Amino acid sequence: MKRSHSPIFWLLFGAGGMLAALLGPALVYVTGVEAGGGLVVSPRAMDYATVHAFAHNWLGKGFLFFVVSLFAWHAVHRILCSLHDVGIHKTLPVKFGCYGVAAAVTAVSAYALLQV
Amino acid sequence: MRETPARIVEVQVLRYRPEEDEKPVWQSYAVPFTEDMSVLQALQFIKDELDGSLAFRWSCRMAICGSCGMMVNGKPELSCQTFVRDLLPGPVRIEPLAHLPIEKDLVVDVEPFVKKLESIQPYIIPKEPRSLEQGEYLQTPHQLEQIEQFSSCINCMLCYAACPQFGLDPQFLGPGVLALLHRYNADSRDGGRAQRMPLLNAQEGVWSCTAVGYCSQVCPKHVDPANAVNQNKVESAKDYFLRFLSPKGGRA
Amino acid sequence: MSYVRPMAGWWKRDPFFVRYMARELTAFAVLAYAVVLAVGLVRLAQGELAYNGWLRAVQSPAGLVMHLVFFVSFLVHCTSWFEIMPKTMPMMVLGGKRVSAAAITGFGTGLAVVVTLAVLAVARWLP
Amino acid sequence: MQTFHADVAIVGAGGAGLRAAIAVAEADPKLKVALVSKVYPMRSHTVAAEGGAAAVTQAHDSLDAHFHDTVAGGDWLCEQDVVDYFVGQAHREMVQMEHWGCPWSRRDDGHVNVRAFGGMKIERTWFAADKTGFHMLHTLFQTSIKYPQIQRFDEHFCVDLVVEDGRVQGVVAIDISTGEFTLVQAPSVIIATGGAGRVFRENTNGGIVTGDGMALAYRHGVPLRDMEFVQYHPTCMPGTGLLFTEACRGEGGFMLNKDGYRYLQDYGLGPAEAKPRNKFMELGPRDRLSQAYWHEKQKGRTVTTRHGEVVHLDLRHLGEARLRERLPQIYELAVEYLGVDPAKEPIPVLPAVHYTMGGILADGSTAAPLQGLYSAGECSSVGIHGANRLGSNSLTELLVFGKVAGEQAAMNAKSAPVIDTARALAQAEAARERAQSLVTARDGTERIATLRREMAQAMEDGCGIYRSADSMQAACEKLAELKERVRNVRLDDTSKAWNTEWLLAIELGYQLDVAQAMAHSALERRESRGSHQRLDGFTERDDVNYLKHSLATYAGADAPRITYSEVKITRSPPGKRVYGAAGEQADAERKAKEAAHA
Ligand SMILES: Cc1cc2nc3c(=O)[nH]c(=O)nc-3n(C[C@H](O)[C@H](O)[C@H](O)COP(=O)(O)OP(=O)(O)OC[C@H]3O[C@@H](n4cnc5c(N)ncnc54)[C@H](O)[C@@H]3O)c2cc1C
Ligand code: SF4
Ligand code: F3S
Ligand code: FES
Repeated sequence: MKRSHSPIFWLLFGAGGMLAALLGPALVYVTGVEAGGGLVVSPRAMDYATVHAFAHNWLGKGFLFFVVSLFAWHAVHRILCSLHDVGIHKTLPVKFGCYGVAAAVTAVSAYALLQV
Repeated sequence: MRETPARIVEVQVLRYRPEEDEKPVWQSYAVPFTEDMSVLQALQFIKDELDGSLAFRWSCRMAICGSCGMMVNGKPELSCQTFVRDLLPGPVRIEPLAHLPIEKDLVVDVEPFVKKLESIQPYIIPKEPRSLEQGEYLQTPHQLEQIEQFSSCINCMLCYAACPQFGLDPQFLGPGVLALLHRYNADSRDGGRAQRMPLLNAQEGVWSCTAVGYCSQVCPKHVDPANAVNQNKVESAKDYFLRFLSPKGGRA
Repeated sequence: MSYVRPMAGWWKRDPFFVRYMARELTAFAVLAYAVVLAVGLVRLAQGELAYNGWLRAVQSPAGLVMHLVFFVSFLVHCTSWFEIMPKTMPMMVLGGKRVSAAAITGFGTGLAVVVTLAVLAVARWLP
Repeated sequence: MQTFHADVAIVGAGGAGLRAAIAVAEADPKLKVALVSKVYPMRSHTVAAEGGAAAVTQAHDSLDAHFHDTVAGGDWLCEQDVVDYFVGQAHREMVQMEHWGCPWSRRDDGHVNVRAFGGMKIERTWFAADKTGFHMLHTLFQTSIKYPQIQRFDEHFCVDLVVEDGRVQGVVAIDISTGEFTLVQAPSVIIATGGAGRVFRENTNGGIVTGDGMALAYRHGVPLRDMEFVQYHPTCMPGTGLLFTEACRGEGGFMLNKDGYRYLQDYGLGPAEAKPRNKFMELGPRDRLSQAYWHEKQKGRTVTTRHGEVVHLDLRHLGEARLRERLPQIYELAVEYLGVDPAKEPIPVLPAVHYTMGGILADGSTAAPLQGLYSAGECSSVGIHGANRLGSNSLTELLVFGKVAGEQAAMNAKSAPVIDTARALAQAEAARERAQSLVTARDGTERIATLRREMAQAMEDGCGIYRSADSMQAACEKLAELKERVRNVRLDDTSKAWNTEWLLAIELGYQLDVAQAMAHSALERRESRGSHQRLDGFTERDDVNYLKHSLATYAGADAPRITYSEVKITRSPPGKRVYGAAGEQADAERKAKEAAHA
């Protein structure tokens, strides 16, 4: 039987999934649900100054890069499987489409972070 | 000790007679119900008294031979271990195991499963040879525990009826066979891992599994095949990346 | 000779499958959220004005609703992720006893709670 | 008709058939094996064996002790030279199973563990939790996959043997999934089709245990030996007959009557002690325990339930943890099928038919008196069980004699003359026509299930734990009537693929023949020995007239002919068969005598 290349994508899927499970709810809460702050989080949390400072720092850059790109890789791998589940099978174009989105998100966020 | 039947239960059976039916049809039977009647006994009543042409497999009646799996009210079950009293008031709906080709009535095609089972080298490939005169290999209870659960598989294929990924791709080795493969790989006496790795590594090996997990839920013997499949994804991934480093992992 | 039943609509057949599909669908929220963040990063790189525009969009009613959907999806993802975790791990023995599936799930979920509280704490009492 | 040429054809892929197949493959890799089974190998009834397999293992045990337990257990109707061979090979076969991967239960030091079993003086029963047969069967099946020369014919139902020039030349089988016929030509045939317990009403056996192979050989003139000896297992589930393994008692379970009294002490098995002691009380042999139940029932000291009179198997004092570790399957069976939690309540049990001691006449090397034919396993009477089998001897028998049968068949195949294909084919065609006429005859009126039920009831009434001439005579007459009526069966199913009703009809024919051999052998044995106990003036063992094997020879529509043959006694002259304290004393006396001799 032919060796599958799934391990590459599966590892990205797993890492992103773990990150999303541990950090996801809190991040969504801070960056979206309560982006204005006041209730639980500080009103300054999503200020340009705060966020810029965070993204300027190399540790911060790394964190943001991994979160954004791994979330994307996690998600597209799962979506690819779901498409298979509903009868859209993993042909080359479908795979390119899915993984392409994650690659784009990765590239864009890397580029943006380098600019900050 | 024939007791007077308390009541009649309707049993609906999905029937398929290859020599006359284009596709399966439902047929309904009235079965007198007794308190300790299993679904298998209900079918036996139908076959003995109402309709001798109904085909289904069974033998041990004690949930160990693995013959009598079928869908009971939509769930994969061993019919000898499923009791009509738990399904009242009915009707009880019985279908052949899902995802498997129907040969006749409740009889599904087992051959592809057996072929897969044969393909995984399901026997000890000794790590170190030992003659009979040297006696048994030593194996501690702890080492035994590593395989005991996975060696309890009765090949009933309920997990195949539970696994949609098998339904979508019948080439998938599937939970039961992969559990058995793991049982040998994890055996302290076995050294055949490298020979079995290519099977795990394939798309039809562990990589078709999307961790649905229903296989383990329906397994009547607590084999936990989902665990066997998914922990081997880690093994397969290691094999994928480390094959260039270690001489053993290298074979595709 | 033998008859193969169709698979169409299989995920509606069993409540277990419905739950599985719900779990898989969280991926769309995760992807969307990743894109929202990526856009945010681009806007951040473009300067304060651009970033504030993004932030306003996030805070708009539509943005809020969207994030509420994300939030619920992430919670579903989080619980289902740790629920399946025992299946992905080799047998673990602690003190001579096999670690139960419930313990593994409990540990993972507990860890997620701790991390969540930590993030919220940082966001509340910014340095 | 498909034809297939093999060197050895094996009918039956249970423990015995699989072990034989591997033995052929290992004897000579060039030999082709056809392994025919009406179910997939792992469904064979060996799968249901729970307790374990005996082999002398501990330092303070001896082959001699296993020999004496077996011979006395069989009430001296054993072939003693064969028993000697058997106990000598047992351990080696167990180790072989271990090397093949069988997950035997272990001691902390990594060695295989052994447990106590009924009628065995010293713990020597190897076990894999309480799923020993299951693990053995799957290990054998999976190991057999290693040998490409073993060609399996799964779900092929054997309908006849091909016999030409006084030699067996092959078998004819139906491919169940298509209804087509296959002729497997082979100069050696091994029958390994298991027991015949389902001719009785309440039994521990699977639906496939219908004595097919016995009937096949019998119809070709091979006598069935010692068929009157049918074992009742004392601890079975009321209603279904499902087994609670003897290991329940080996682990320390008690048998209680309705007053909570350990009644076995009243039947020469005492004294009652708190801890299990080998060959005492609950660890007495099965025939004695089943007989004790019968007496308790007569005395009104059993508990009346919906499914008849029961006694109690009490495991409560063992505690849930130990029960779950050592008897997990028993635990589940009790909870699921009976709604009884064995850690909290005693389990209701009663005796049910379990094992057929007799079978196809075989010499010590498994050969039948028909050139080229061998038999192994429960269908075979190689002579080690005598009038009562000891628990855990039978799984070992599958291995020891499965291997012998394989080796003998391999040897025979290499020297056998060439087979005449045309004549074999003609026979196979005739067999096909006979089988198919069951489906095509449309003017019948009898239902299979009715006949089967009447047969099982007749056997239970006539050849139960205790027997009398009247009851056995009645059974014989009923069987003769049923053999008439079975010709008038009408099937609902006339299709070809998966016509299981057709197979049931053929099986019923086999069962009636085997039942007749049992009932007539029983009627003719005018003594009580082992599992054959009479109430009508023949209540004692009679070594003068009946220290003999019975042989039932097929006589077509007529009743079988019953003759007798000598029992091979080498070193254990018939003694008193006693257990408990009396047994201990008898053992000591025997030892002293042997010492004096030496
Ligand atoms: C519930 C239970 C528990 C037991 N526990 C123990 C125990 O603890 N220890 C012990 O020593 N013994 C035990 N025994 C006894 C022992 O398990 C059996 O005697 C033994 O397994 C029989 O094995 P076998 O290979 O002879 O036959 P089986 O395993 O019954 O196999 C028979 C084979 O023949 C095939 N066959 C039959 N008829 C045909 C046909 N017409 N055409 C084609 N194929 C056919 C079947 O498909 C099957 O493959 C137990 C028995 C039972 C019922
Ligand atoms: S893993 Fe469980 S469900 Fe699957 S075949 Fe084995 S026993 Fe049956
Ligand atoms: S249900 Fe199927 S997808 Fe995997 S976890 Fe079980 S094999
Ligand atoms: S009949 Fe054997 S598992 Fe149900």
